Amino acid sequence: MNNLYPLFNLIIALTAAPLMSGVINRVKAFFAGRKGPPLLQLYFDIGKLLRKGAVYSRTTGVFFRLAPPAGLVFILTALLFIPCGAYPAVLFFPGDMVLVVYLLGAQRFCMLLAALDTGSSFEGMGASRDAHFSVFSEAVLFLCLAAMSVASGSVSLNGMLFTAGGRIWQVSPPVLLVVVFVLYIVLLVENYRVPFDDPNTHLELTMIHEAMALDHGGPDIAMFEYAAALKFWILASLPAGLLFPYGMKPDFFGNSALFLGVIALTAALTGALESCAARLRLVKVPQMLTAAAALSVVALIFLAK
Amino acid sequence: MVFIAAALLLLLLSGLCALFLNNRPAVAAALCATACIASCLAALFPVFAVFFSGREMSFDLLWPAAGGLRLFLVLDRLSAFFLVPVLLLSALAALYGWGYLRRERNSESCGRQWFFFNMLVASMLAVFLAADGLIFLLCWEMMALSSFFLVVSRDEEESVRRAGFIYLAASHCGTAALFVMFAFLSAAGISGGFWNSAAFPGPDVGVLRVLLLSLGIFGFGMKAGFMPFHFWLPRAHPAAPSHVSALMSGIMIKAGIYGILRMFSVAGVTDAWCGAALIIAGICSGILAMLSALNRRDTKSVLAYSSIENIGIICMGTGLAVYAASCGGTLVCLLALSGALLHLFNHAFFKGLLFMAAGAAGKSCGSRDPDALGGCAKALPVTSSSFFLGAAAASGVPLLNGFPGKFLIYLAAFCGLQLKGSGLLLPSTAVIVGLSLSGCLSLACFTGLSGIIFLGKPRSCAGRPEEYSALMGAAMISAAAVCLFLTFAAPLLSFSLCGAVSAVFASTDTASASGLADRLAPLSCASAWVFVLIAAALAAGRLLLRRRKVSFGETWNCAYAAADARMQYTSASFFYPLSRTFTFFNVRKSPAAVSKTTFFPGEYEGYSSRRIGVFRTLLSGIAAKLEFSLSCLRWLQQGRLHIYIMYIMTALLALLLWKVR
Amino acid sequence: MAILLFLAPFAAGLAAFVIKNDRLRRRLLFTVACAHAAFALYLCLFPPGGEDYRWLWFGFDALSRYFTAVFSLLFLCASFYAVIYLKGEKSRPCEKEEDLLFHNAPEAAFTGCLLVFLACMSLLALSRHFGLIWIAMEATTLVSAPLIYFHRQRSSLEATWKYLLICSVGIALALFGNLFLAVSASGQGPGMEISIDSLLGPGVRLDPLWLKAGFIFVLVGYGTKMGLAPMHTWLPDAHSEAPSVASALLSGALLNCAFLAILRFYQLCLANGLGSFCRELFLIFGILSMAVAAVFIIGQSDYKRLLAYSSVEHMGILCFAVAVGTAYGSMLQAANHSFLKGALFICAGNILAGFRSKRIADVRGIAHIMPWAGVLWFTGILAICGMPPFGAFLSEWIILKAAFSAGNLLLPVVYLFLLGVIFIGMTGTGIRMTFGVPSIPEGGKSFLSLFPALILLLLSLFLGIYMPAALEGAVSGAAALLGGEG
Amino acid sequence: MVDGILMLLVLLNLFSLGSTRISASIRVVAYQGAAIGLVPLFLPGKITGGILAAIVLVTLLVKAVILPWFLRYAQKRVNVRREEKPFVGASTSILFGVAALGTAFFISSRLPIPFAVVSPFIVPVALSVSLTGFFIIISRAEALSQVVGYLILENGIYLFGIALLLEQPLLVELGMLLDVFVGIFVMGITVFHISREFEHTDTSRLSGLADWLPEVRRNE
Repeated sequence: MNNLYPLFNLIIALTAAPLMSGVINRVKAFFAGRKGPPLLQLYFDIGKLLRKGAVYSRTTGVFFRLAPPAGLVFILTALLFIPCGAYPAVLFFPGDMVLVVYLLGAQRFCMLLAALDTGSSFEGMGASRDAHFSVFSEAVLFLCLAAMSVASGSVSLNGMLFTAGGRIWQVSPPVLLVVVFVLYIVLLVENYRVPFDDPNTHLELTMIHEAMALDHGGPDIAMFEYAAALKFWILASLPAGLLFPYGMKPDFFGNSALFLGVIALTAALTGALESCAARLRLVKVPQMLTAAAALSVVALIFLAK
Repeated sequence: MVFIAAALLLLLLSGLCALFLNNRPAVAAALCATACIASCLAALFPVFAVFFSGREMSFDLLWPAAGGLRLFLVLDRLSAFFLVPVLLLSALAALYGWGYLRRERNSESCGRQWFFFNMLVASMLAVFLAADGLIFLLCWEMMALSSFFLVVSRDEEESVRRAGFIYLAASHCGTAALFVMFAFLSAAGISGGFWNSAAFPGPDVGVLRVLLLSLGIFGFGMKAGFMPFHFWLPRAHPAAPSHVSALMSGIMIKAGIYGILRMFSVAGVTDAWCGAALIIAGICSGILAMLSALNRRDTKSVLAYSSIENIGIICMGTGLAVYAASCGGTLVCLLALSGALLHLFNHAFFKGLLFMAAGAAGKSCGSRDPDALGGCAKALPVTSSSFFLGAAAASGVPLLNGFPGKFLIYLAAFCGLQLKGSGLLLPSTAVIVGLSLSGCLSLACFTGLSGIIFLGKPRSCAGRPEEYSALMGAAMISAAAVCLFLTFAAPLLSFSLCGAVSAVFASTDTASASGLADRLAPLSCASAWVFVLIAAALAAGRLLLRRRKVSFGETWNCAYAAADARMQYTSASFFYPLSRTFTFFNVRKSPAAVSKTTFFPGEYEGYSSRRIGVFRTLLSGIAAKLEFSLSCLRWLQQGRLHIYIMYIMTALLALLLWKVR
Repeated sequence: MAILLFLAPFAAGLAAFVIKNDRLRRRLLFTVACAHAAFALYLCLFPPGGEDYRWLWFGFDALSRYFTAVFSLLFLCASFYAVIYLKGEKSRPCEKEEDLLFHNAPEAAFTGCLLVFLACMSLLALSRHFGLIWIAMEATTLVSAPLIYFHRQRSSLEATWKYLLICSVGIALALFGNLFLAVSASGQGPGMEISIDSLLGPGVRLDPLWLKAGFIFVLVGYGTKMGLAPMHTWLPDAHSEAPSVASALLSGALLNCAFLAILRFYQLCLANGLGSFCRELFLIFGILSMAVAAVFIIGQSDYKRLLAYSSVEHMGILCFAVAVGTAYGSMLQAANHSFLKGALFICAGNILAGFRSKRIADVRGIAHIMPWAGVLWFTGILAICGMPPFGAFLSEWIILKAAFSAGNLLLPVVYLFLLGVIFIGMTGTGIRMTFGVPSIPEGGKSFLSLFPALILLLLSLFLGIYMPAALEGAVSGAAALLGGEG
Repeated sequence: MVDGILMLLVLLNLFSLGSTRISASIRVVAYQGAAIGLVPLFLPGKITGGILAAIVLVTLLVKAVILPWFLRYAQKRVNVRREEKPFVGASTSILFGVAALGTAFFISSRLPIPFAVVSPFIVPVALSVSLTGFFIIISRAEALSQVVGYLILENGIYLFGIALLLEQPLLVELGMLLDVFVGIFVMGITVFHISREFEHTDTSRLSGLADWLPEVRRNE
């Protein structure tokens, strides 16, 4: 029975992912003293969009139609390798963290090309800025993974987060906290949250994430949004996996509830950050990410000694 | 081995006939192309035999040339591993070239071009087989010479001639270093083994070994084109016709890597400094090459820089393997080197595919400047789809063959991190950072490039471009098919991969072949899984929209309905944020300011391009000083007879006073 | 009977001076050249009867057989080109000559001098007596002076004057060397003849001090004729002004004969144990010549001077080869250099006829306007720089291998560095001239005048690819005389 | 008595270096030829009678009579009087002559003659005569004086040959004499051509062919 649990975890991930954007918006509304949109708002949006038709621009070609489903598929495949708290990932093999990172890269490849296919300057601007940030964020992500693999002594994502369990903290807890902090920064960059991009701006010149989906309509935008939510879940599960209280050894439902709680906590933290902090200037973003990279290198060296 | 000898002979004969058929280009092209394809396929039989079974074939004959020329050709597992892409890509390039040169303007040089093409293929085939120093140098120089004549085939432009000269000079300096190494080895007499390996000085003879190893790395590096020796590559490859640059980027620069690996198999691996040097060179190549590739006025020079980046990745893998071998990490060494070899194998195909597609797009749309093209995807389905496939492979999208090689090197680096206290921490971290940075830069570069060339509105393509020739289409499709097949065939290659690695580092045993296979297996099934899922998602999307209303409109441009092609993002604007961040590398060459004579400034057309400043200023400085000192020395021959007689008298007196006692 | 090699061309030369009818004279030149080449080749490859041939002061050993074969083959091709060249010259209006000596048409003098030039070179190869060698060398100088002064311009007059004076001074020093040798041999008792056979005889001990001084004088003296730096100064001027036939012979054959004269003296020194002393001097002059050639080739603006400096470089390579102990490589390099330099000068002649200018800047796009000339010119340049599959690649490889076994590691590195610099200089010029948009509207498409260049290139290619046993025997026989191993 | 002739030769050397007039230096060459011609008479007689007389006669005829006559004829044809501006002044050339004598003695001190010889000064004087000839070619600008310098160089070598190696087979000695004779003639003819082409025989202005163009000429 318990080897089916990873499958259930997968289903929970697929269903609970859109909830996180609801949590973020509610926290922002709470800070702003508003009531805010319902928690299940993203579910309603996706359902509504899936029932709509589609409007395609004449300049776009085959690639524009291929990109959203391909992007979603890449993210779904990446989800298979993510362990959920006390239960292993569906699939794991040595070096699967490299595959996960490159699957995220592949999804970015499709989004960039779809943006350029429309031929609009706004989407081009979004694509160029996303390509610019991805150069640094992927390097930082790899360094964090390196630090985690040195700390946990294993070369697979499942090994690092699941099998190492609590033992990962024995090496040197303060350094691992640094790694968690850097992972959180990577989460913010990759999911275009506040310090790096403002999700609810409506001035196209400042957007990055939404700018790339300006021309998508109907089912395409649904897949786009759902892929973004899943990406948030994947990148949130990395710090969550580290912070998960392994000592308690709950049964299956307890574990998934606990894991869901930790990820909701990360989402709430992102929402709080979004209401308190403002966007960084575009030039400052690479400097911030280089600082994060430096932090992760220091952590790696300390962990390896 | 008989097949290979027959193939070589067929290539040479067909080349010579092409020379005499110069005035009938169509016949010459047909003859040479079919001869090349036939000989490549013929040579594939023995190569595949060795590739899969692993037993060696050799051919030894003492040819009575001056001073004795030993024709000693050995087809062992490392050569076989290199020869598979060589032969396959040569056949594809010949097919592509057949279509490419058919409507060439100056048809009178067509026969000559085919002669040099077949000579290039023959000499490349022979380079990977030559087991004696002199015959290796002979084929090495013939390879450089025939590729030089192909690079200079369109010699009316000054830049092409200059590129040819720099290429020939650079490859000759590299070969001079190899001359010294091989002369030293063969001065110790004819002994068995590859390049008479017995004569290579052991680790005890410190200085000599360091000198020979560095000469080898310099010589082979000049041909491979990683960072300090790359200056000729971005000029030579764009100048050559596309099927030749596909061959040069796909295979010829790999001969440099083959040479380095062969040198390590001859010299044994006990020098960590070699590994460190290769890693540093690899990282510099990877990152700096992609930085200077970002904003280029010519698609093929972007592809040339991307070749430098991929050679950088291969160097990182090899360097890590050598470093690991010298301090005992056998698993890391196996993984790193097999990653490098696999990436080398795959790079030959997807880079060949990219060059062919770029050439086809250039021929159809008339220009190769990305900012002048745009929107060709709808008009050129075959070319654009193969370019996208190549671009995806180059940026490391997991379901194509660009990814397995990098994956193994990453894995080796991560395993290197685990080995506590073996000094592998720093190189592994460096490799991880280098790989990820160059990976993302190539992702950004290729998405920008393919997006701007093929997607969006056509900027200046007069009329609807159409596919240039069916033969080129066939070549591109088969290359794309091979790329796709290689993603799934990675585990099948693991046995020969291990054979090649054991040919270089004798220590690794073939048992680890199975270990390698089961590390690559999940990759292939992940790729298969992704393909199936994408097809399903597409079908689902199509199903969803079947009953719904699908309409077509104009791209949303913030309520401005008459957006035209000029408002699209060009390559300069797409890469502006990236090049701004790495400004300390790039010297910005901004065109002359607009003259403000009239009230309304007139038409202004300029472009800004970025160069890697550091090398250019360094080299021009040295050239100026050299020129000045030479002009002073030329004073010696200033035409006055008296001074000349004085030279004789001083020479005579000096010798008499110094020597006679 | 080998003396015919000298008498036949000498007689023909004198006859050529007198013959009035041009066509008959040209046919005479060509037939004598063919006969000479055939006979020399026969003697070289299949030495008849006794190993060496002796009569009075003349002898024909392996070394002289090899050099005679090389320069007579070159003379054959050069004469073939000369016949076509002179026919072309005839059509161009050339001013009548009313001076003291050259009162008959310049062409008769030119052909006569060519034949006597061949005779003197054969005499030099034949002679065993050092005095006779000196006379033959002086004769070649005096005969080749009018060859240079064929075009009757100011600059060619200046070149002739410089050539005459520098070479005469050089040969005077060589005479001094001969006398020093006579003094060092007089220790064996009075009246000792300074001929190779008697001095190499058993039990002959020469005074080492005088022999050293003699070798220095001979090396500087004949080195001037051979074009070794710093005595090479006449070579670029003479070659850029002489007609290409003359410069082909000057650089292809005459420099080799000067080298032969030095090697004769080197044979003596080897027999008396002064081998290392001579090799050290050869090394100094070899490296110096290659360095000077490299300096002047890089920024050269006249392509005939470029070829002249390449001859200086190759003479340096010959000396370097003997210095590192491989006489075999030196002999092979001498042959390759003569054939390739002859071919290049014949191409240069055709390019000059087509483009009407000696400056490199004025010549562009030969490959498009004169296809055969362009192909031969560029292949020749690559071949002379040591590209495979031509013979120069193998000989430079043998020399490099010997440089390694000669011990210190600096020699091969300097040797390769200079070769590399010269390669870059030559190919840069070659590319600028051969490719690009042609700088003249139309050029001569005649293949006939380029045929000898093609033959010479094929000869060098043949040397590079296959070496039949007879040829191998000839080369290693010549090398054995100089104590060089195979 | 041989030492007397050698002393005379050294004096003639210094005189030829001192004078800048062409006719004077031709006269010096004639006297030197005559002196060298007489040397064999005083050598201890291994060769006597007819052969000795023949050598003396031929040498005197060629070196003292024919060549100087030809040079004087060439000087009249080219009508050049004296050196306008030699590179090295008369006094400094004499200093060079003495220096040449010094180096000649230093070199010959290192080369002991293996057999008995009539006077120890033959080698140094011969060397100094040829070094002086060398120096005249270097320091004089007129073509004719360069030919004279070359002739003096030949005289030095010829003296060395005649004095030390009289018993060498004569054919070779005379061959060398013939070559010098023809050499001077060819040089003379070239001088005629130079004078006709350039209207002057100043070789310092004869430097058109060069790889190095002084700045002023490069940009015209």
